[in-house]
Amino acid sequence: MQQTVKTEYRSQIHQRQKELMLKWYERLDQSAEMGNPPAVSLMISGNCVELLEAFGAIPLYPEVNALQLAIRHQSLEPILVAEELGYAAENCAYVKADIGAYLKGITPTGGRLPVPALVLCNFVGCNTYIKWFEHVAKFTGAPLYTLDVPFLRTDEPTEADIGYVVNQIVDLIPILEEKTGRTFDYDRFKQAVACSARVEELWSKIKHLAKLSPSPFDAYFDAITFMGPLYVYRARSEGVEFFEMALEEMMDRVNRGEGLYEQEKFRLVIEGPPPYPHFRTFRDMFAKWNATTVASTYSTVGGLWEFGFRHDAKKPYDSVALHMIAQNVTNRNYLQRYDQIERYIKEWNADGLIIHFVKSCRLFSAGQGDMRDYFTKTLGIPTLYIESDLEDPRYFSEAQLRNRLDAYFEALEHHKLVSV
Amino acid sequence: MQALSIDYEEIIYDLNFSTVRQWKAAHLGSKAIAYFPVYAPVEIIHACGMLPVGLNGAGDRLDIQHADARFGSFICSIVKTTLEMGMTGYLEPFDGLLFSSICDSARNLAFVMKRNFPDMYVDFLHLPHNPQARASVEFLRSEYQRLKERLELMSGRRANDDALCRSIELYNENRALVRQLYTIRDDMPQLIRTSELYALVRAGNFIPVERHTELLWQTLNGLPERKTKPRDSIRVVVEGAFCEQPPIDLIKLMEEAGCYIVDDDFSLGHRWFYEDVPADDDPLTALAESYLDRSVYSSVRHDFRHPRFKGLIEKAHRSRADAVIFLIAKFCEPADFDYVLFKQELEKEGIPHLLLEFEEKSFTFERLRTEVETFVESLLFD
Amino acid sequence: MRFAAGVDVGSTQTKAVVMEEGSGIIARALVDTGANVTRAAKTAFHLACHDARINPHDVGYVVGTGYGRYKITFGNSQMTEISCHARGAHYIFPNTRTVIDMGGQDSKAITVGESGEVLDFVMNDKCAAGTGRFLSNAADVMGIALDEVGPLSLEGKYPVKIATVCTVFVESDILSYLSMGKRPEDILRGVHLAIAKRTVSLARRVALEPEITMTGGVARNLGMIRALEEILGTRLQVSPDSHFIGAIGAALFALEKLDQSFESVVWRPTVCET
Amino acid sequence: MRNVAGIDVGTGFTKAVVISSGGIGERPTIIGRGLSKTGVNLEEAAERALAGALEEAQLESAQVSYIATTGFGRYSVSFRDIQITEITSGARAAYFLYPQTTAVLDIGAQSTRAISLKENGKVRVFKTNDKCAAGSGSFIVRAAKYLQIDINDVGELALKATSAQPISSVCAVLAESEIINHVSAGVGIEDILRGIYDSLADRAMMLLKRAGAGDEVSFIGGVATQRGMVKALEDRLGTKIHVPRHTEYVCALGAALLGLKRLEVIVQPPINEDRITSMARADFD
Repeated sequence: MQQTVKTEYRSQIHQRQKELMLKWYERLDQSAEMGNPPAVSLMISGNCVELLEAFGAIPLYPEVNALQLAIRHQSLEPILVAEELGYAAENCAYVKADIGAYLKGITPTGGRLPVPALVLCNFVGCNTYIKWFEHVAKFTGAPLYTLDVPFLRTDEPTEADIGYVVNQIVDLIPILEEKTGRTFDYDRFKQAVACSARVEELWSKIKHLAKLSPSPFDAYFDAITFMGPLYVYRARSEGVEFFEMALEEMMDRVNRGEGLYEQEKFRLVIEGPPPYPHFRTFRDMFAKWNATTVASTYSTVGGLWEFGFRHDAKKPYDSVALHMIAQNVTNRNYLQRYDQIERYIKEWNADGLIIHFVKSCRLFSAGQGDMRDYFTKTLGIPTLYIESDLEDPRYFSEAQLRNRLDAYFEALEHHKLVSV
Repeated sequence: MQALSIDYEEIIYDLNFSTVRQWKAAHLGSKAIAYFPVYAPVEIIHACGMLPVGLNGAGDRLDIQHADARFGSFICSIVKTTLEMGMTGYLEPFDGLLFSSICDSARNLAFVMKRNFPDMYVDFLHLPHNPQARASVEFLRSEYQRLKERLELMSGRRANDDALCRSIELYNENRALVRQLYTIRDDMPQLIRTSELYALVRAGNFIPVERHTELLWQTLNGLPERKTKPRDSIRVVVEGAFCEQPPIDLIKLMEEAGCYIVDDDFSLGHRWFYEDVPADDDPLTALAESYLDRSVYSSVRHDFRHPRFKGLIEKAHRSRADAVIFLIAKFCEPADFDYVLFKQELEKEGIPHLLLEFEEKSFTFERLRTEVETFVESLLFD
Repeated sequence: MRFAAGVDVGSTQTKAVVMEEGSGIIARALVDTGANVTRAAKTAFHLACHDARINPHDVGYVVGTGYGRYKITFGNSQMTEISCHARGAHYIFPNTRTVIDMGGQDSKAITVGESGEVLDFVMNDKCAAGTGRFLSNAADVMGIALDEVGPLSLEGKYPVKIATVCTVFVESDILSYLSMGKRPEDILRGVHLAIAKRTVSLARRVALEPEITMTGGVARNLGMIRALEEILGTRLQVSPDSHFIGAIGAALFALEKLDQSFESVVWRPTVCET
Repeated sequence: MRNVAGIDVGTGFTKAVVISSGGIGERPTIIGRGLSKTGVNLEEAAERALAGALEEAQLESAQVSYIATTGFGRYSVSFRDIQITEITSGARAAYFLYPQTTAVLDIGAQSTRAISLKENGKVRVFKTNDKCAAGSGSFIVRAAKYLQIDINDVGELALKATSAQPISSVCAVLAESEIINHVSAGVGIEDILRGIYDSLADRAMMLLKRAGAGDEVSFIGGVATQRGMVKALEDRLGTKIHVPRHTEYVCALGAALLGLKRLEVIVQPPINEDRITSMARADFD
């Protein structure tokens, strides 16, 4: 009795997403060839891609390259190269894959990647970013600038926090002008911020559709599809067009009552990054039980918009600063993440929470046991804690994960029966 | 003044924080603030009439029974023992906990502590990672100001500029003495063993600065009377244990195996300025500027104007070291990352190095002993 | 008369239990798993049927559980050992709220609801540290039979401190204690305490409410039970059938399938995993 | 002519080697070997191993001028003159046996070590893998036990593999579950064993690379007797490796050689009395 599980749907937006990402890699290849457009390394987390757009510069996201390598089962080789250099087993495998791939000339598409005009470390919560970009700068010889964003240690950002970041953005403008050879175009900056605001509005609407049952998409596994365009093209018209198309497609599905399965049995919230090297296998473990993710913290690494924040073309500097300080999951403090998940569970009407611990990332994972404690013991939410990695294929134990997920769903099923 | 019979090891591994309890008993109504490594503005705490106490983990004296459930695999020991101390009541003498932006694990710990101990004042300082920004001094000053106001509220005592300057001067004197002891050890390592110096300096985390300064003077004054013959040992710089502290037996083991440790970054929290903090102008600005411009480098302080690997090479040359030993806490990601660049630079300079991993809670060191002895053998028999 | 069976294929041993509707457990069998998992499952099942004096064909429903459950070719469906341990423990001790299971390669803690359902669970990860294997290794190194280490450990008055949790490295820890002249009972007491601490630390992730039932192969070790009780500060329920509890739970699920008037709790068709 | 003994007190067995210095400029020669089970009394084990070696060398114990110990029990032998770590002594022996050696790989029951050598045979860099037993010989011992194969046959069997099955687990104990899966999936035992060797060899290669080792590799330690492992390593290196015939005695031999060096220093009047007496350890060259 082979049960065929339909694990995902394919449609227009998936096609369009592929085209857009390919185009991005083509532009990077072009940049490597001619230095035009200039490329600037940037981190996904709370990124300020709007600022690069004001210089006509293209963002070079090392995480995107790393995860692309992992999804294509190409991450182990560069990781081993990095470990030979002395990186520790427990060091972030994104960094190892990225450094190893650079040294070996491996790229996800086979095209070239440019040496960045500037390695711009937007420090947004993740201390590993600082090391990562320091190492990238050392190995590539590219200049380095750290844009230091104060961690959100208070409920709201302080005046001093915003002033400090805005001040650094102003400092950064002449540096970017010098390194990219382009002048800062304030109008384009405002335009970029306006584009972002529009994309954020559309993306937020899509995320809210997952409140419906059945949800038209998976807010963890399918959200990955949106992330490329969201970070690379947010501040451009391509981004707006993509998300308009996406919202339309999702609305169509909603109108037809289409979910991922004939019957959506479980609605989940997932915390933590996905295991990219075994992405499909992992997804299938959920599909087997007709489980849909309705919200995820990972999809808010680049920005948290479903609770209402938008960039503001009237206050481009302040809103870019605010976004970096307070409106992305990585720079928000741990307890604010608990609140975020709690809201997801209540407002998105979820049955349970899956916490995916990844060995590479302490920002996400340090303290997830306490998070588990809070959700199970204080709130009584059925919570499952599992471990693997986002980039290193060696830390994925299929049999163990399957066992845990099966047991979790068995219990959840029972739980649902009992509560009915 | 009491004679040199103080058991420093007892002070630094005392889970009951007797020294803190004694101080509080002698200063009724006064508060103690514990700070997590590495760079804490102890002067501000002191100026508010409070006792700043360095949290250094629990060594091997506490079994982790609860904290493993909260912080899973791949997390360093000090994060877990700090939480464990809280969950087993050992942090009772403290009225507040202070963390700063040193690493992701410590940062998440700050907020986990906040949730689990809602009655405790827990704060988190963001120390700037971009010292070249014009606004960084002003930002850090505002951060110190925010802390000061909070502490003043707790202590009911204003820390005016005079009080701050007095505290700065006290700590300046203390740090100058520690620097002097370090210099003497560098010149004549036979006079003061590192395990002794280590315990003496680390004890400063647990006792009032005024008292610690007396003890430093006492040791310093006693050194000329010591008659110890130099041993045939290699001179090493130890790098990487700036936060979680190695067991003192491991330091002794390294010495027994034939190492003179001539510079180290142990207990950095207590001696992190390499120059006096100017105490004349606006003291909070002086402290902020000093963090940005006069503080000792470590893997958790970022200043790309002065790369850390250059700092290590300078340190090795300055102390005429034969080798560098990396002593890195298990799962300390900042130190693990730095090791890669350090290693490359050392190899360029032809300086031998060895990587050792420790946990504060370790108590048997057979494997490490073999490695250190082999390393010493490989240098001595050259 | 209708019969149902549960087969629990563990990493070291395979257990089978046959139940008869209305009368409970009528037979048990236990074999070493060995290299051929499918054969071990079949052997255990047939032995149990033989013991019950029934024809295997008379068994109306078989639920497989345990590590090798997908390799059971004759079973009707599978359940995870987590669901089965909760169910089995609840059957034997209805007041059970927490199950601590210590097997050969893994340990788990399960919070159990009033009807025997799983509310929450945790398992050890990726490393055999602190599992039953740790004990059998210690026994090997010391040249003491496995079923003697528990009782002997109870005589230890000055337990040694065990530095490692690695099942392989503990060998050299033990050897060096032996060479230091430490008494075997003190070493074993240290080993038991080390495992107990690790297990309790794992179990604290769930609510850990009494009554606590201990299951799995290690539950036969009195030294381990005492060590756990000491650290938990509470008594443990232990059944003489402790190592059969997974199979009993599986058989209980199978019984439900016999009679559809029972609410089907979980029903999964057999899925070929390979 | 002087006789020097090296005693390697290991966790399982204690090995002793007696060498004779030969004439000036001549290579020392091995004149006796002895073996004993270590057990709990390390000193006694060392005495028994040494007695065996002396018997083979037809010497009285008084005819041995110097005794160097190595291995985990090196400090437990009260009649030693000096103790040396097994890394230093293993490297020295490999260099003695194969002077062209640039790297020594030592895989024992519980640890794997890679040592790169300088041109004169001194240890340059060494890397050890002893956090977890995953990369060590006990991995094979366990697999053999589980698959019910004599440990001595494992190496040969693996050579017959046609399609090696990868082992991904990081824990030597949990790897057994993977082996179970392979077995029940009908994978041949040879292919499983080869997979285990591949996994070990990959870990060893990583250590060799991290130690910056050259191409001339000498392979010592208990696992070096297993041809399957030798083959897996040679495949990866693309070149032959040196395996000493009596690999279990290598560290004892190295200790003896270093002891001899030390003896040569002592018999000449020390240049600096102070230095020698105050030294924590001796200068061998």
